[in-house]
Amino acid sequence: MVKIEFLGPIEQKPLEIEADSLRDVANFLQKIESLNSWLDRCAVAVNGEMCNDLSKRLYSGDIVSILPPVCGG
Amino acid sequence: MVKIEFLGPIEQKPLEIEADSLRDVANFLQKIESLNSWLDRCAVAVNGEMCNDLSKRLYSGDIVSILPPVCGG
Amino acid sequence: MELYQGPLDIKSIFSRWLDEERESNYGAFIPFIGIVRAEDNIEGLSFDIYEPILESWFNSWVEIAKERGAKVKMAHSIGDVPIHTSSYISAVFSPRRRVALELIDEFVEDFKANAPIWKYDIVDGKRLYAEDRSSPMSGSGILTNKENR
Amino acid sequence: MELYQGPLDIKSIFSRWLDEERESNYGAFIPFIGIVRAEDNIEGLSFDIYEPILESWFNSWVEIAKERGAKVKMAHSIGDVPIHTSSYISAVFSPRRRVALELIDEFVEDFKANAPIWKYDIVDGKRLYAEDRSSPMSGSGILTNKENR
Repeated sequence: MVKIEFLGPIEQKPLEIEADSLRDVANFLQKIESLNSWLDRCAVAVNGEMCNDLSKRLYSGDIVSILPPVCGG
Repeated sequence: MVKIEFLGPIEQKPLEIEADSLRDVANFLQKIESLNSWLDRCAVAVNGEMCNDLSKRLYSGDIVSILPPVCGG
Repeated sequence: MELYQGPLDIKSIFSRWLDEERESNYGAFIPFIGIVRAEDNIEGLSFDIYEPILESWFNSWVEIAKERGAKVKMAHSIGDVPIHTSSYISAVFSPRRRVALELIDEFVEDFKANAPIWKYDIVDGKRLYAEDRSSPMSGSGILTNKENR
Repeated sequence: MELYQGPLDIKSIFSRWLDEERESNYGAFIPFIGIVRAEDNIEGLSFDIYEPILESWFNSWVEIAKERGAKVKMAHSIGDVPIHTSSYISAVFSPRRRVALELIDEFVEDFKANAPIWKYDIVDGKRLYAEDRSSPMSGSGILTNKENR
């Protein structure tokens, strides 16, 4: 099982799903209506490292973080 | 009489001369051997204001300041 | 990198950083201090931070600075920060002023664009996501790109 | 603008400036601090200042800053400043960070080029003019220009 967590203002509880790659996670999240307005503008981290590659292999226990638009300072 | 003062590292005591314009001051200073190496690189202030105009009229009591290359900070 | 709950004690952070590098022989020290402005009736700002990515983002700037003979430091608030107090201080130390002036600009701009921090206005005691001032991080959109539809 | 005999008490100047603008609703505060580096066996630096021109130079920057909605401050040492202490602090306050980042760069660079301050290395207790690091002010050469020869 892979854990998906939603950071900052996204009001979505963490999810646990079976996924072999980040592409599986993307396919799954695209089906969640309430995330529609967010996904376009979100970046992704896997286990605390930014990831830009949908083919990224995932293993059980991995944590995928969904990062919406930022504004520090 | 116009007073000419030399700022910073220029080792020249203040001078008092008769001068009707900054051009008179320039002509006078060019004759002082020890200032040869400085004048090219010096800017000028009259009564505490920068002046770039040789035709500037001078009056008795005016102070002309000779400002060599700077380095603050 | 330093994270604090609530507003930063800017004077003490500044003094400590100055002391820490007193003997390092840097010639220029440029801090950037962010102060929470009173605007649109907000009571303050509030911040969420994702520490693992902030840490790695900051460490990449430590390396960039090191390559230029310089050093960067940073502190940020977590949670609520009232107006007219500070949520952010970063700083560059460098032997030379040009490096310092260029680095503080690049560092602060990249911080704004890519540090994983989410900002909320506090209005009537409620947190409202500062969506209009927020920017998608680099790499955003990967989950909906066309090849995947 | 503030001038002090000897090294600056940077912490107290910084704290006071921060307090002075606490209620002014600026969003960005960027100080630039110059620290005397140990190099070439110097014991410190020493400075001469021509106050009337420094004052008018500084006032012209107060106006430039005001046009951009910002504020500048500055303090400098007169006389001897030992290594690892500070001779110079300037700062920009602005509602917005871009204005502040651009203004501190322009302000510090113009300071270096045109503030009427003369720098000396202190070596074996003697003042040696820092000629190699000094720049002619804008308008230099007027006394020897060709039309006058």
